[in-house]
Amino acid sequence: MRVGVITFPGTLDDKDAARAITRSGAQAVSLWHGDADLKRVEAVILPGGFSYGDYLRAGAISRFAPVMKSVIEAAGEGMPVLGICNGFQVLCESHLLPGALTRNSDLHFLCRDQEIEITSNKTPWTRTFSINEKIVIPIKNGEGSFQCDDKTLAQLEDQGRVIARYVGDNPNGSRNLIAGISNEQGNVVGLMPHPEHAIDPLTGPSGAGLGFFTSILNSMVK
Amino acid sequence: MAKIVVDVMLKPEILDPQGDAVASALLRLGFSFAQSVRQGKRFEIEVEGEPTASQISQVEKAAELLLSNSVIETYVVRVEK
Amino acid sequence: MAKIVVDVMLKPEILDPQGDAVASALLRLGFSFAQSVRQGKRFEIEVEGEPTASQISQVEKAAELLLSNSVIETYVVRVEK
Amino acid sequence: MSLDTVATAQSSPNTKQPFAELGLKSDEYARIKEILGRRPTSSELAMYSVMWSEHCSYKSSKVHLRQFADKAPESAALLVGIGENAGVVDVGQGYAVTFKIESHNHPSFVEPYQGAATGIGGIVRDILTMGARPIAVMDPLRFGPADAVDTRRVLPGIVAGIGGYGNSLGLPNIGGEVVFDRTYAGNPLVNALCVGVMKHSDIKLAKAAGVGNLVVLFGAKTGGDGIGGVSVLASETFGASGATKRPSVQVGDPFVEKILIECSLEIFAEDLVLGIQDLGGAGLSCATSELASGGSGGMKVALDRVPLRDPSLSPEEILMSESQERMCAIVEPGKFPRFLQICKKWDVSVTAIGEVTDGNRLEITWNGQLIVDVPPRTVAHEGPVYSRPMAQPDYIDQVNSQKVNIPILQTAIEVKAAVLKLAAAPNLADKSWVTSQYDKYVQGNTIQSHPEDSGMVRIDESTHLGVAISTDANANWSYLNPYQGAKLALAEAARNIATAGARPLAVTNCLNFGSPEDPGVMWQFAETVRGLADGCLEMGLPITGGNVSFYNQTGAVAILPTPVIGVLGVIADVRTRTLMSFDTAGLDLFLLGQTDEDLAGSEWAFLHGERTGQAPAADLAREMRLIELLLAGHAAKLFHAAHDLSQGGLSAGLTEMVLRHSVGAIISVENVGVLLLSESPGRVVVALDPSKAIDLQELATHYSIKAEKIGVTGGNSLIINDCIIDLDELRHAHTSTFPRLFG
Ligand SMILES: Nc1ncnc2c1ncn2[C@@H]1O[C@H](COP(=O)(O)OP(=O)(O)O)[C@@H](O)[C@H]1O
Ligand SMILES: [Mg+2]
Repeated sequence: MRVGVITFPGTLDDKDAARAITRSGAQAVSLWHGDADLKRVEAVILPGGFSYGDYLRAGAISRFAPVMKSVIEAAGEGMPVLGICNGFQVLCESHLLPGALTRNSDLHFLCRDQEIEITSNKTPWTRTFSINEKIVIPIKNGEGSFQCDDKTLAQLEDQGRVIARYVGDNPNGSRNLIAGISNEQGNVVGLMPHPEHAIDPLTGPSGAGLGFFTSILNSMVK
Repeated sequence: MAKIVVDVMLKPEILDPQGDAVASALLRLGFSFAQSVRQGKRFEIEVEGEPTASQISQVEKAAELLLSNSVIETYVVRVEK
Repeated sequence: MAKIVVDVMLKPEILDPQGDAVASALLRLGFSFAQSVRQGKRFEIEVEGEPTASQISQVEKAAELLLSNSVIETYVVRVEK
Repeated sequence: MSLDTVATAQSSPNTKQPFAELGLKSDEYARIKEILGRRPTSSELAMYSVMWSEHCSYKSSKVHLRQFADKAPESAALLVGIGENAGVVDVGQGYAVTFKIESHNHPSFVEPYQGAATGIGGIVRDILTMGARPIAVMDPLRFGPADAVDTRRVLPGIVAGIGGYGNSLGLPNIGGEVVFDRTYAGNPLVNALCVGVMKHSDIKLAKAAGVGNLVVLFGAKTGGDGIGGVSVLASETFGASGATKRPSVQVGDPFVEKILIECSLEIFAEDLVLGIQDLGGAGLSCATSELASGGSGGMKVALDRVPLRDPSLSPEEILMSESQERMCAIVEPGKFPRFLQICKKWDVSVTAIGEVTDGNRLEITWNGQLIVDVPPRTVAHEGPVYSRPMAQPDYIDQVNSQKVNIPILQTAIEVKAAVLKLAAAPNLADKSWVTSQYDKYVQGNTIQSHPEDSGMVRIDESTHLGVAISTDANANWSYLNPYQGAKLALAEAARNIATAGARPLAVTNCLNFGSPEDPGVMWQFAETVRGLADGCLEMGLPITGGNVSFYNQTGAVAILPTPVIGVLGVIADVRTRTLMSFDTAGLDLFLLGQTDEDLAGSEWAFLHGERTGQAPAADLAREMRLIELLLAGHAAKLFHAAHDLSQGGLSAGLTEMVLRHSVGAIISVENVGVLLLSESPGRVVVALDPSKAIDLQELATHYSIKAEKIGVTGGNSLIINDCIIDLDELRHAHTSTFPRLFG
């Protein structure tokens, strides 16, 4: 299975995402922001980092990259898309996901090991988790506070589209402790914490993040 | 050269931790004038000569598309001397 | 309630990577109006009733002390309706 | 202002020039005239003044730093030594590692965020310039008193700046230091370390060779940043000469630097450059003169081709500008088209500004007119050298002869109070408030970082080869005895590597001192260098590079002598590393090393306002035996955990160990007061399975290191004899200091 990883100028965690894909048994394919060609991938990851320096708003400039046109199209046709951290921000700015990610409530960049609870395993990215499973993976961002209006929030909750929540104290002020959400179809997922940094206890707080990558493999390989 | 200014502010219902932090810092410094503080962005765009109507409508478009995020922000465009 | 606005901008000689990034993004999107873009901060301060002269001079002080960094920024205080 | 060309200079020999305002002494100015056989043009004067400044020429330190070469131990690992942008060491399997520390002290006081940010930016470019991919950063920091009002401005700004820049570059932050002392109040220290990795064949040097090859400038445009900033440190302020205002601080653009890194690495991978130099202090003056003198000497540059951010800049200012995020490369004309393509891909601006010539002069023109015509070596390497007067300051005898007058603990109540007080002391308290603002996970190779003894990164995923680095300084000891202080810092850094199971391999350093024009400071500096050079010889560790930062003082008050020593080590398999603490009960705790009554310069003395007595004498032979013991124990899989003891002694060491994984310990010792508080060097606490105690004893005997069982692990408290401290209470003391002080 071919999973694409997009590199925008300023993307940082593309190699980590590719490593995680490879570890899960799939093939990682590099995609370049300036190239609209998705190279026959079956799923796409928008990794973390500071694309365009996070200038203006995180994700605001990357959203207009040529590759995003293809991603938006493919997402509409059901291709699984995962945005991690900065990738989540790009997905929100692209309106593939509702809401926005704003400045952390304490105004500091925060890097720590974070417990999250998987609250939906209906998406192709969370399939291998059991519902309410708790895992510890890194969080690291300065603009990770998920905000949206009340109506959107109610919708997300009612439709079971909150896919992960922070456990314990709120690390960044996100509404309803939201760590990740999906679109209505469930194929597009945004996640603030970093599963690609938790694929091996040697280099991360756990190996549990690998579940996101094996999920996508399991969803595609029937 | 003239200047077109775009002010972008968070919508009132969106949490503004920066504004709140400023408000409490003001109090700590003994300044009591503020009922509330909101922090937004100000873009100063230099254009050649007097801004034309079409230029301003272009800026409006850019403000809508790029400079602000309508999910959380509002914007105002104006010409400044 | 009235509003006092403080605009804080980087001094012209200070590099503004953010403004530059916005300027190039505008160009990539086909907007050609901007000779240059500078990005600054806008503080909206709500005060009780009409702002008094003493309040405004307090805000000036706060702008100097807290809202701006005189090493790299300048500020302007004004009352807005 | 009219253009001051070489021709004008020849025809107007008596024009008055502001050499003194530029920080040059009259004899230095006279020497420039002698070198050139005429007065310098204003552009030449700008170049010489900035390159002959203390910061660039090392004119006060050179005579001392020579010892690093003279006393250098034999080292097969050293591939590139002192003198290049950074030293390079062989770490095996075809890999080479380069690392270096630099200071960005003064700018960080003026504008903490940007000062610290550009400090990271500068050291990262140094590492990149060697041909390496930067893989991690560290940040040894010093501040004024923790509760001082200005520290609340300076510390959060500096921390945010280091995070803001380093995080955006995708470099994990794997360690550093945060230390407070009133002498740093008007002069915080921001030292930044970067480490990079490459294959042996990828090493790049700063040299311009091959007639006709192009001099290529790429990266950010040139603005008026930091003009005169370098030489101003050593002199009065530089008069504003330009038409528009010049910025007083440099602003960094980490996004541009990230792009520049990726673009450069792609260019290196295709072997498109012959020589390369980053633009740091002294900007183009430095890059052109160093590249030229690193090669055959001839270079022509058309300065008007330099892309400008501020079109009003004069040629003098362009030569001195310290705008960030720029690089200068030497490229064969045939390879330039491909070079351009890669820059285009990354959206990096690039301009050929000159070429290598067959002469031995550096010639710079401005719109066709010759404004600089100099032998480049005289600018880059043949600056003035001073043997500044030095004298042992009076305080030394005074403080050395005084006793350390502090309470020594006896009762359980006193023990508990002291342990809690040390746990909460700003110098020893939990630094998560700082370190959680740094990305430690990016790149996916971080094996350990704060709060472990050293930072460790994997450099090969298939073989598990890794490197470990620690930076250390003990300014209290350096104050009492700079010679011993340097050796002790070196030993501590090496020990912090060895506790993890890595073998120390090479040393970098950043020497932070007051004014070299003060004979007392100069003596501290000379003693430090002598100590470090002797120490490195004794330990067989080569110094690969470093940095000297003088003029760190507020008014007449110099900072404590602060030599920050970084030691890099290698570990063949990172999966085997020893962690700093235990996560299970029932282990034996052993104290390795001898504890004497070393309270002088200790944290306990500091907390009682005492800086008297005599620093311990470093016993580096013993330190090396301890290191060998640690490595042998690691190889034999003896240790469950190993933790170095330093500031705060056994009290702080135990605190850090029990809190790390929330497993307590029961300690039973004699002479508890001294044992807890003393900071005798060369000590490590190890945890091991009781069945392995015998093996440890054997090793200890073999290496002649004292090993004494001091307790066992387990429970929810730290119990020291009859004193019981609940872990929650200890944690609260340890973790609440920074949030309380900094929000
Ligand atoms: N400024 C900093 N940046 C990154 N890490 C830091 C910083 N300050 C302290 N640390 C880390 O916190 C841990 C504890 O610091 P410290 O008490 O100074 O340790 P030690 O005494 O062993 O040198 C170490 O891992 C150190 O690297
Ligand atoms: Mg240590």
